[in-house]
Amino acid sequence: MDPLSTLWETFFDWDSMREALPEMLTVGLPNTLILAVSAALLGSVLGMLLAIAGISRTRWLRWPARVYTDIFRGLPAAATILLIGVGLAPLGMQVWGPDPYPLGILALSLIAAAYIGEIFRSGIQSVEAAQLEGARALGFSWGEAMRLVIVPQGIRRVLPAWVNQLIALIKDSSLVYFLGLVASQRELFRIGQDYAATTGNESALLLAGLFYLALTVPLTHIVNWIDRRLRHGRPTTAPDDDDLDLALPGALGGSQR
Amino acid sequence: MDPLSTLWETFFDWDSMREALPEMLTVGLPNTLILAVSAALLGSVLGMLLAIAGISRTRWLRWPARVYTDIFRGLPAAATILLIGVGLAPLGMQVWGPDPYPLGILALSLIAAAYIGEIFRSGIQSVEAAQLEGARALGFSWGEAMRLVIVPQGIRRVLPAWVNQLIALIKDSSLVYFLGLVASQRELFRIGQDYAATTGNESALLLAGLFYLALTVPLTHIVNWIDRRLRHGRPTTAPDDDDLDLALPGALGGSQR
Amino acid sequence: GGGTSSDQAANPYGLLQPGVLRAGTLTDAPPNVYLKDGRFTGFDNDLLTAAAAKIGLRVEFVGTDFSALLSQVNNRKFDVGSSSITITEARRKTVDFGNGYDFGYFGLDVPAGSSITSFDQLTGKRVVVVQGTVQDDYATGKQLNPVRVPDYNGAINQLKAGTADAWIAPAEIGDASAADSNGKIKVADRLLSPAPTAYAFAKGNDALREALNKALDEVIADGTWSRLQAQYYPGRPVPAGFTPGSGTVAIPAAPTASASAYS
Amino acid sequence: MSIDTTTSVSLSVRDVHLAFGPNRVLRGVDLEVARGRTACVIGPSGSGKSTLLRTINRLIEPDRGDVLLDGRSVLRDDPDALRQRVGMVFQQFNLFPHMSVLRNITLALRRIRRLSEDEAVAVARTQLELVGLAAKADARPAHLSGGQQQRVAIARALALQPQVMLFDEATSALDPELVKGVLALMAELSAGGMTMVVVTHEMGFAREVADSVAFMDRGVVLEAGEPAAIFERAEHPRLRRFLSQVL
Amino acid sequence: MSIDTTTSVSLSVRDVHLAFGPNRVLRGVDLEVARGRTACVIGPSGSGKSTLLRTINRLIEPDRGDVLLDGRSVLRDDPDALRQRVGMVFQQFNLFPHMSVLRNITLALRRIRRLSEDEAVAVARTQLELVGLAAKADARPAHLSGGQQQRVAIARALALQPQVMLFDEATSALDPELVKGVLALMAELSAGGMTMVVVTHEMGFAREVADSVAFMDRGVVLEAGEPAAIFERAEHPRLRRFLSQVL
Ligand SMILES: Nc1ncnc2c1ncn2[C@@H]1O[C@H](COP(=O)(O)OP(=O)(O)OP(=O)(O)O)[C@@H](O)[C@H]1O
Ligand SMILES: Nc1ncnc2c1ncn2[C@@H]1O[C@H](COP(=O)(O)OP(=O)(O)OP(=O)(O)O)[C@@H](O)[C@H]1O
Ligand SMILES: [Mg+2]
Ligand SMILES: [Mg+2]
Repeated sequence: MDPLSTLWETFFDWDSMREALPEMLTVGLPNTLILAVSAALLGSVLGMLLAIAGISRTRWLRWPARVYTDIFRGLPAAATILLIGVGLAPLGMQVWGPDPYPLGILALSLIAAAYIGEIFRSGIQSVEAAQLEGARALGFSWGEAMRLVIVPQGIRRVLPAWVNQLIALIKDSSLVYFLGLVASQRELFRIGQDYAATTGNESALLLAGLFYLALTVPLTHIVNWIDRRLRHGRPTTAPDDDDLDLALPGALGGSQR
Repeated sequence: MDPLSTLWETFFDWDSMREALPEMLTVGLPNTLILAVSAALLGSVLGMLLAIAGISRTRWLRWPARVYTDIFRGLPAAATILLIGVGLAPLGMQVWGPDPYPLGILALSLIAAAYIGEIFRSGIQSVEAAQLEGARALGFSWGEAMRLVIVPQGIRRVLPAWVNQLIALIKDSSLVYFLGLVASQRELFRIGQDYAATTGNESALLLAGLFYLALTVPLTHIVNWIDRRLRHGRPTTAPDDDDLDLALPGALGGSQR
Repeated sequence: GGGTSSDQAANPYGLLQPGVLRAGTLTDAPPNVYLKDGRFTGFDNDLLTAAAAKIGLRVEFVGTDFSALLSQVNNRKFDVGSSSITITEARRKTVDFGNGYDFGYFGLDVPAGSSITSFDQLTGKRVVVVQGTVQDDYATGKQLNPVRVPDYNGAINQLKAGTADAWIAPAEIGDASAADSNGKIKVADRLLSPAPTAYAFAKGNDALREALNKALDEVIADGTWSRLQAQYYPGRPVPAGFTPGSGTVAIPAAPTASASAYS
Repeated sequence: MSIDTTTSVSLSVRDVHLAFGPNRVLRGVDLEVARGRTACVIGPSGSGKSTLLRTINRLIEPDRGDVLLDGRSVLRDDPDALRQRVGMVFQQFNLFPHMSVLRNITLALRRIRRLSEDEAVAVARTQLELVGLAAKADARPAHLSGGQQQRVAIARALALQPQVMLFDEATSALDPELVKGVLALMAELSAGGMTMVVVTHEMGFAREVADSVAFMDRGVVLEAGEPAAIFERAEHPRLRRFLSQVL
Repeated sequence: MSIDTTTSVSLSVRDVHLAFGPNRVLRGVDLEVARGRTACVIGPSGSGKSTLLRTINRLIEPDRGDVLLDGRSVLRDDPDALRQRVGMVFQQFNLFPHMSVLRNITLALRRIRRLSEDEAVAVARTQLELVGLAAKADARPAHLSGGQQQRVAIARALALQPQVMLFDEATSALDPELVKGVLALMAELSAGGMTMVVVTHEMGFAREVADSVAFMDRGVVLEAGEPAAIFERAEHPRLRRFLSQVL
């Protein structure tokens, strides 16, 4: 057998994929979604709080946010998940039994929050000081000005980077595996990995990748679409002039050079 | 024994840590640095190209960038590394022998570029169109205007998010393991994991985490410091007034409310 | 790789590097395969080193993840896979196996206060296994719906935290873990593993496979196999039905006596 | 515009000092504006006019000195409550680029004045009508001309019906017709009892609109008085030189 | 300023049309400026003045019509080369906020004019001196007053010694003294052979500076001619109404 066809078989063996498909659809996909969606929600909310704390002038907010971010971003995800999963397991056992998901989601959220916090912070800090002045001169409190004027502008600027983190989260959801999963709790990657381990063929892993793509590509494009809509106010038929080399957002209409 | 001391033993066993320390220092640290630094450089350069292509008005640049980003961000890192590591192995074998580092660095860079590209893109797109007009009116070509005026402003806005990705990269460097490492090629996480496996407790893993912190925390603070310097032009003694609740960058001096 | 006759002569086994046997293994699965003091060791790896020496090859070990091991063997990134790989039908589709060289006992570890005393009592219990191991195969085959963890530490953590009722471990690991647990974990039962383990080769790499099979018989005959058994599995008897290698060589007696625990 | 004259207030700025680092921008500014009156502040570029306006509504806290509304120091009050009474139009407009023109105006009406959506939109449309921009209600600020942006900024501030208005170069981007319009609007507001401080470098405008004029130079008010006195009988040589340059 | 008169050029705008979506902003604009002369464009807010300037240096491509320098269409040339000959001062200044004032000016000198660092700094300092901002060379634009920013924008454009200058409300944030200063500067430039188009709503300024005046309304030039003719003998009723509002 020539090397190329061996390679092909290793990653693109349709039979292996077909075999793994039903389990991925019925078990892996829902589990990945549960983990990723809950952690994305919780992580984004926590991330926003961290971002706000991180730009506060009160060092009693700024420093804890900094330390939190440094630690949860710096430690290997596996170690964090283990620390939380093992450390809080006795507590978790009493509250919801041996299910590793609640603690797994908690750990994933705490990690994601550290990253998302930095993304939001960079967006918010990039909004001109004049905007805050404008809002405060109208009589808005600092909090309202942030919420209504600064944060919305800041977040929009970093939506693509935020999507990065959501995608990373979808993939990191496979790390709950460190807490021990029964067969029905395995998510996409784990199922792919198990097939790879039992057959020695990586096609199921690639199939998991295709599932990821089926989740992440639409996510990216939906957010990009929202992004564009927010930038331009209402749906505009974006000019697509191949002879023009510039497409900055908010660029004046007409054709520019 | 109570759960707390179990936790303590599992993660904070000084003997295990002391045992792993020399190897982490002499083998793991340099390897992690080699992998992460090379991939960070290559990934950031590729990411910049992707970002520029992604905002181009030429769909022949925009679409390939989009597809590239979607795929390399969407696939599980393990699958991408294996695909590249195994797929290009025959080629690599001829050029540099069985060393998995070159292909590992390539794969890590290609993945990182997809993420970094989106981060840079969001930063660049957040720069007002008026800035491009200002630069082009002076006679700068589109490329020069981007390079000298738009990109520098855009990148500065997303430096914290970029640091996110560098940190992720330091940690993802452990994935080259999938390509097969001889003992002297192992990086921090692998060494921690191996000690954890042979000693039966996770302390060495936590030690690897501490090494990560020792890399990522200074990185974060150096970049934040550069960020602040760039924002304000020259070093200013940042006011740290606890009774004030606002610290937007570029905010007017004096004390604001 | 080219196919000129001089190549053939210099590199009769079609190795990546003539004279060097590149073996894919794991770094974190003692006592079978692991890394200690910067050296790859464990029963399987030491045996492989001895066998390779018989045909004039130096072994270079590389550690990887089990899920990535066999595919890289098949793609000839590694000449051989050595990681207590149990021969299964599914894996035969990807790689070829040499002759079996080892067997295993399962140990059943339970928390100190547990009422479980044998493998028969596991139905309906939360049983933990390390993913992809023979124990995993066994538990899954028995419809035990096991909790899978990535490594032994994960399993021990589960028992200690009380999130699992029992752990099916390789007997030696189970014993050691119970001994190290300050009385929190005890060994409840033992069982002989059904399938032998073997080295994996790329499909069609028959020259190497057959050469190593022959070398394996030699290291069994010269007592290396028995010595390594005694070194890594002290006190573990060889079960009656098991014959390592081609089955045509006699096994010299192990240097130490067998323990009665294995009944 | 229906501002109750009983709510109109007087404004005093007393010896206000402010430095940006080593740059002493305000060096003891005094300014008195009686209830319902309009004071114009003129002076060279960089003399501290915009900075003075910012200290009045406490966007910047003065290093020293005091600002009084009806004799009561604002420095001890809640700054948010203060700013709800003191409207401001910025030299650079500071419109919110991510909102339509209409929402730029309704945002504060709804969130601060607590009007319903419908009420807020009605008020905003009235204001836009007043500045001749009813047609641009749904546009984003970036799609407006300079003068249109300035008018939105004026409409946004006036919609909140403040007691005191601070205009920073409120007509710098407006053509003569619009300047006339804004002038008429301000006369009306002033008649309605609103107290105003207007920074301007258009002397014709100052002469028309002001009840009093203050001339600032390098962070101090060099001379202040009735427009006639300032423009025709200026005493300070610096002011005379300044006025001699008017086209 | 040492602009060689032999390099001065004439400017013609011919029947330029431009629409932003449904909004037809320019609807057939014609404008002629002879070599070394200054044309002022006046007109109500939103009439398309800024947009017209942008089409002249091709920041926006017209939908129809042509722009000629010395009778040669610019639409067929390299736009970058064109813009090196045509300087522009924006209504909103468009300074680069991440650079010091000095670097705002030296950037193009070094990268486009290919001056050495030292030469560029020398030229920039001379220009800053000219607009009275030598002391602010190291400040960031955000730390400048409105008038200071505008002067930096003027200095930045002039430092490149273009053949044609487009000023969009070049004095809107300047006090009367500075306006006089800019006027003097422009007279000098004009004497040096520079061709200029100045959008302004200060009629006094237009009268002083212009060799010819064009009145724009709703995307067309309604009337154009000598300043005296326009300001004293305006024919079009719309222009008369417009001028009647000047304070
Ligand atoms: N990017 C844009 N997208 C859509 N419409 C625009 C855009 N820029 C300007 N306009 C519209 O074009 C018209 C002319 O704008 P322009 O800026 O040329 O006016 P102007 O004559 O310079 O006015 P002003 O004196 O107020 O600066 C205005 O109605 C404006 O709303
Ligand atoms: N945020 C700041 N940091 C440092 N200096 C500043 C800042 N803002 C303003 N300044 C300086 O303070 C001085 C006064 O500025 P201000 O904006 O009050 O002037 P102004 O009188 O409004 O001028 P203009 O008529 O040009 O708008 C100027 O020299 C300016 O450079
Ligand atoms: Mg000002
Ligand atoms: Mg304009």
